[in-house]
Amino acid sequence: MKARVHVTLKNGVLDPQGKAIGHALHGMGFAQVGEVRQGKFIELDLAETDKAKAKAQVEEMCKKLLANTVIENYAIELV
Amino acid sequence: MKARVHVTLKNGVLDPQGKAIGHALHGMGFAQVGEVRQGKFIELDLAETDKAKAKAQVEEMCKKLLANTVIENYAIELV
Amino acid sequence: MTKQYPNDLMGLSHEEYDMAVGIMGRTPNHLELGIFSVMWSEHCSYKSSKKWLKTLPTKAPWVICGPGENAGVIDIGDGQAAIFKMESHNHPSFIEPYQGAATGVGGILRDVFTMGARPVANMNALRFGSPDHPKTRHLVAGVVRGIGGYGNCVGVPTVGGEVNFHPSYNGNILVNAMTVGVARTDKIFYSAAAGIGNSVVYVGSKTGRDGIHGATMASAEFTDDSEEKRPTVQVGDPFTEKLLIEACLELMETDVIVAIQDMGAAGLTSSSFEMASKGGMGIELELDRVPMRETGMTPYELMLSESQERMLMILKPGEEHVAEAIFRKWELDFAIIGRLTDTGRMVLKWNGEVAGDLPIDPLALAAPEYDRPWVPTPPPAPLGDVPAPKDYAAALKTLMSCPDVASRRWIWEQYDHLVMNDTMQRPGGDAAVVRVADMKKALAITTDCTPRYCYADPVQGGRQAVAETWRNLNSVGARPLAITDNMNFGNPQRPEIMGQFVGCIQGMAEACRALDYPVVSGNVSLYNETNGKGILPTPAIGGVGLLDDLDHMATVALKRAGDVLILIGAVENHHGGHLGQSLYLREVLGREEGPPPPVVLAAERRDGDFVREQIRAGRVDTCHDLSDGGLAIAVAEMALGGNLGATIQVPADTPAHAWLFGEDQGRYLLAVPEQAEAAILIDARKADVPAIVIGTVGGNDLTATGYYTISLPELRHAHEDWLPAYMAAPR
Amino acid sequence: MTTAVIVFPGSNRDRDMCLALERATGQKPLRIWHQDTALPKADLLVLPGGFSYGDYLRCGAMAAHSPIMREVKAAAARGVPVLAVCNGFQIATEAGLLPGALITNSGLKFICRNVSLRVETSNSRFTRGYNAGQVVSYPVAHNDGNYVVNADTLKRLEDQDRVAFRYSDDAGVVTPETNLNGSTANIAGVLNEARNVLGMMPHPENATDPQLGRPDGGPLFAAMLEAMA
Ligand SMILES: Nc1ncnc2c1ncn2[C@@H]1O[C@H](COP(=O)(O)OP(=O)(O)O)[C@@H](O)[C@H]1O
Ligand SMILES: [Mg+2]
Repeated sequence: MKARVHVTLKNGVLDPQGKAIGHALHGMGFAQVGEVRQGKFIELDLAETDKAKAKAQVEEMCKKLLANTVIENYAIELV
Repeated sequence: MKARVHVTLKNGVLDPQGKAIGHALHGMGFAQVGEVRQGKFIELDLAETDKAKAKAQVEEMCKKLLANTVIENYAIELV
Repeated sequence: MTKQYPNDLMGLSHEEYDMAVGIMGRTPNHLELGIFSVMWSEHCSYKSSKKWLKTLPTKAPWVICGPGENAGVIDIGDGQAAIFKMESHNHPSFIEPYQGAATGVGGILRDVFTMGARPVANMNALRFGSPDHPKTRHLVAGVVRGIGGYGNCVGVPTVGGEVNFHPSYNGNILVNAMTVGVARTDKIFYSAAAGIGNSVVYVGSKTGRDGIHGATMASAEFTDDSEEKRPTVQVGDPFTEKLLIEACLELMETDVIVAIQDMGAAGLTSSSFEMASKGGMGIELELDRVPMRETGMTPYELMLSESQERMLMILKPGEEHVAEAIFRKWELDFAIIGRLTDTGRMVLKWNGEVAGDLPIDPLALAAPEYDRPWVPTPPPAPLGDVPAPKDYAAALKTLMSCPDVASRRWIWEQYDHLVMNDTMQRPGGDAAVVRVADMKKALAITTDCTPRYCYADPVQGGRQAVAETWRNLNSVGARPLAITDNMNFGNPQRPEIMGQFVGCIQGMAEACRALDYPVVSGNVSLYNETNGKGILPTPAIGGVGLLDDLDHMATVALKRAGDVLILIGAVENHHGGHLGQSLYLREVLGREEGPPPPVVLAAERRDGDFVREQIRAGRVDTCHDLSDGGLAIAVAEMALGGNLGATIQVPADTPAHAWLFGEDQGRYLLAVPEQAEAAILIDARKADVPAIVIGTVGGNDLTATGYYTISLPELRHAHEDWLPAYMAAPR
Repeated sequence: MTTAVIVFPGSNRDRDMCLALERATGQKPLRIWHQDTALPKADLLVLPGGFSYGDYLRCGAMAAHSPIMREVKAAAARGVPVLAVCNGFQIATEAGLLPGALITNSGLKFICRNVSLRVETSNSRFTRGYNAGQVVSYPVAHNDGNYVVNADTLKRLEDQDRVAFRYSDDAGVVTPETNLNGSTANIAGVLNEARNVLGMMPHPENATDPQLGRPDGGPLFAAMLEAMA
C-alpha cells in the first residue's frame, strides 16, 4: 500500500517560500496569480495491507515526525 | 480558481530527503515503511476562470519556475 | 577491406576503437567498450593536455606529493601537511546549476579527505556570462545556492573565491571548486592498491543510475540540444558526505587502510583502474555485491554510474570488521565487493559469470596521448590613444560598481565562512586566512585568474594568474608555498585554442619557477564551447601559503588616521601606467584592446619578498595588492574595508587616468604609521625595491587631489549595491 | 564542572562549542552520541549547531527523535541547564523543550555574518553577565532562523520576560529593518518557563576567541559557569 501525505502550513503562519514564488511569478508576468502556498508532499510505501491500520500508522508518523503540528497541518491519502 | 501542483523527483533521481525520512521512521520503530519520496506541493490562487487557459498558464509556470524539469516532474490539478 | 565499427562508439574515435580492439585482442563487449570510453575520455585521460602539463614545475623541498594523486600535499611544519586541489564542474552546473555546483563541492572535498586530511576550507572560482544574458541571473543564483547548500551542510567554511562576468561564458559557465585540508605527515593515504588477496571495499552511498557518461559529457562541446542530456545530472547528498568525512577520518585513526580512493568521474571504473594500475595489481570485482539504489541495474550501469558520496578502499586482511563497525556506526553502506589479484587484469563478475575482462595497465597507461596541433596566439595590436575621463569621480564609481569589481558580499554571506572557528580573515580581503587548529600558524588561500589578459596574450596571462595568487598571499604576510590549477579552455582540436593552452602553461611554468612556487595538483576542463564559440582561456589558479605567526598578519582595511600610503613596485616607463586590457578601458570606454600588462618576474619576486618580510617583521599590518582597476580601486577597497578615508596625490608629470587606473603588475599598497615610514623606505632602497609615498589616511572621503573627492558612503553604495540589485531584479 | 555536548549525525559546530566551553571551564566537555540512551551527570547540556540529518524534512525534526533526546528532556525537566544554539534551537523546539518553530528565513537565503543583538533580559543563568538593553555582536549562520510563535505564546513569552535576545541595530534599536530573518518580534533567543533552557539562533561560541574579533560571547559562557559553581 502507498500513502500520500500532504503537509501544509497552518492558516495564519506566514509562508516565505510561497510568498517568494508569488513574487517571482508576478515578476515573470503572471499577473493573475493571487496567493501562493508551498507545502510538502511525501509518498511512502507501506508493507501493511489493512487500510485502517495503515491509516493509523501514517497518522502516528505524521504527528511524530512528518509534520510539526505547531505550525503545520497534514492530510493522508491511501492508494 | 485554484491550482494544486505536485512537484516530484523523476524516477531514478536520488532523493536524499526521502532516504533520510525513511531512515528516521525506521529508527522510530515504523519497520513497515518501504521507500519514501519527498516532493513539493504548491497551491496557487488564480484570477483566471477559464479552465483551459488556467491550465496552460500553470503549465508555463511549472516549466519556468515551479519545477526544475531537469530532475523533477510536475502534475497540475485545477479545483 | 573496409572495417566494421559498432554504431555507437560511445565517444571513441575510430583510431581509439582500433587501439581498444588491439589491446583486447578481440572485439570488446558493451561493458568493456563503455569502460574504454570513459577511461579514455578527455576528462579521465588528459589526452590533449598531458604533454603540456608535464612541463609545469612540481617540485620543491616542501612538496610531499605532487600531481598524480587525488590532491597535492605540502609540508607546513610541526608534522603537519596541507592537502589541496581545485576541480571543475562546468558542464553539469550549466545544465543544473544547484546540483552541478553542489556536487562539484562534494567531489573536491572527497579528493582531499581521501588522503587523510580534514577539510578546513573551501574556495570557489566562478565565471558567468554577461549580466544581460537571460540565463545569467538564474545561473548565479543556482550556483551560489548549490555551493552554499553543500559546503554549509558538511560544515567546512567557504572562505573565498573569485567571480567574473563576460559574454564568452554565456553558453559555458565555469564552476571551479577548491578544498584545502590539514593532515599529519605520518598519516597520509594514497591510492596504490597492494597485497594480493586483500579486500576491495565499497563505502558510502548506494549506486544509482546517476550521471552515466558524465565524464564523456565533460569532454564534449555543447550544442543546442545539450539541454536534452539531462538525466546525467547527479544529485548531491551533503548529509551523507558529512558522515563519510567523519567515518573515513575515524577509520584513518586506526591502522587498517592499505589504499583509498574516492569515486569521482567515471565512478567505480576509474577508481578501481587507478588503484590497481598504481599498485601494479589485478582486481576481481563481484558487481552484484555493489550496494544498489535501484532494481534491475546492469554491470554497465554499475561501472559507469557517477553516484556521489562513495569511496573505494583496500583493507588489510582480517581487519575488515574494524572498518565495517565504523561505517555502520555512521549509518553508511559498507560492502566487500572484490579482491586484489596478481593478474594485472580487471575481471568483472556478475552473479558468478564473467561480464568483462580487461587488462589494466594497457588501458590505464596506454591511454591515447595527443600532440595536438597548435598555433601561437598572435600578439595583440598596440593600444591606441586612451582618453582621460571627463569626470574622474564617475569613472571611479563605474569601476567600483562594475560586475567584475563590485562587492561579492551577496555571495559570501550565503556561505558559512565561520564554522570551525578558525577563520582569521573572512572573505573580502586579498587571501582568506584559516588558522591551523590549536596552532599559532595559519594557511592563506586565494584563487585568481584574469581571463581577459590570457585571451590577449596567453603567456603573460598565465604568468599573471600565478603571480596574482602569489601577491595575494604575500599581502596577508604568508609565505606562498604551492598552487593547484584548473585549466578551463575551449575545444583543443582547434589549433588556436590549443595555442592558448600552450601559451598559458608556458607563462604559468615561468612564474612558478621564478617564484619557487610549484604546481602540486590540478584539473583540466576542455571543450568549453558552444556552437564553435570558446570561452576566454581561464587557467584558474589556487594558491596556498603559510603564515607562521598570526600576530604578524596584514589585512586590506585602513586602520589609523595619519598612516602614510606607500606604493611598492614600478610603473611602466616610470610614469603613467598600463591601460591595455584594463578595466578602465573596458568599463569606462567600452573597449577590450591592447596588450595586457607584462609580468616582470624578477621584479615580482624582489618586490613581493620585500613586502612579505615587512609584514613578517611586524612593521606593516595594512597591505593590498593592486589588481583589477589599478591603484584607485585598491585605495577605495582599503578605505571601505576600514571605513576610513584617504587622500592621494597624483604625480605632476603623469597622465592621471593612467596612473590611477593603470593595471601595472607586481604592485602593493601599504598603509604604515608615520614613524615607520622612513625605515621602510630606506629598506626598500637598499633592496632596490621601488617605493614611493602617495598619500595619507584619514577623514570620511576618498580624494585624489585635483581629480576627485567621494564620500565613503557614496563609494560604498556604488560598490555594495550592484550585485544585490542585479540579483533582486525579476528574471 | 562537567559540560556535555550532544553530537547528532550532521552536527558541525560541536567542535566550535567544545572549544568555547573548554576556554571557559578549562575542561574538555564530554561528547555524547545521539544514539546513547543515558546521560552522564553534567552541569550543562548543549545542543550544538550544524545540519543534523542534513536539515532534511524540517531542521531539527529527526534529531529531536534521537534516543538521547528523551534523556535531555528529562534532565531539562529536572532543572539541568540546556543551551541550544542554531540547529540545537531548532531541535529544542521540535522536541518541545521550547515553544514555537523555526522556518525558512524570510529572504530565503542562508545568512552568515555578524549581527547586533539587544539583550532583553539579564534574568537568567545565561544572560546575567549582560545588562538588559546591552548590545552584543555574534555571528549568525543559518537558513532557517525565522522564529514563529502565535500571538498568545508571544504574549506569554513577553509577560514572563522570556525573550533573551532580539535582532537590533548597533544602538540597540529594534525595527523591521533589523529583523534579519523574519522572526516574530525580532526574536533571536528565548528561555523556557523555568529559565533553564535557552534557545538561540546566533552563535555565542563563535564569539569567544579574541583573535577572531570581539569576544562578546564570553560573558554568556562566564555566566553559565558561575551559575553552575
Ligand atoms: N565566489 C566567491 N566566494 C567567496 N568569496 C569570494 C568569491 N568571489 C570573490 N570573493 C571574495 O571577494 C574578495 C575580492 O575578490 P577579488 O576581487 O577576486 O580579490 P583579489 O583582486 O584580491 O584577488 C576576495 O576576498 C574573495 O575571496
Ligand atoms: Mg588582491
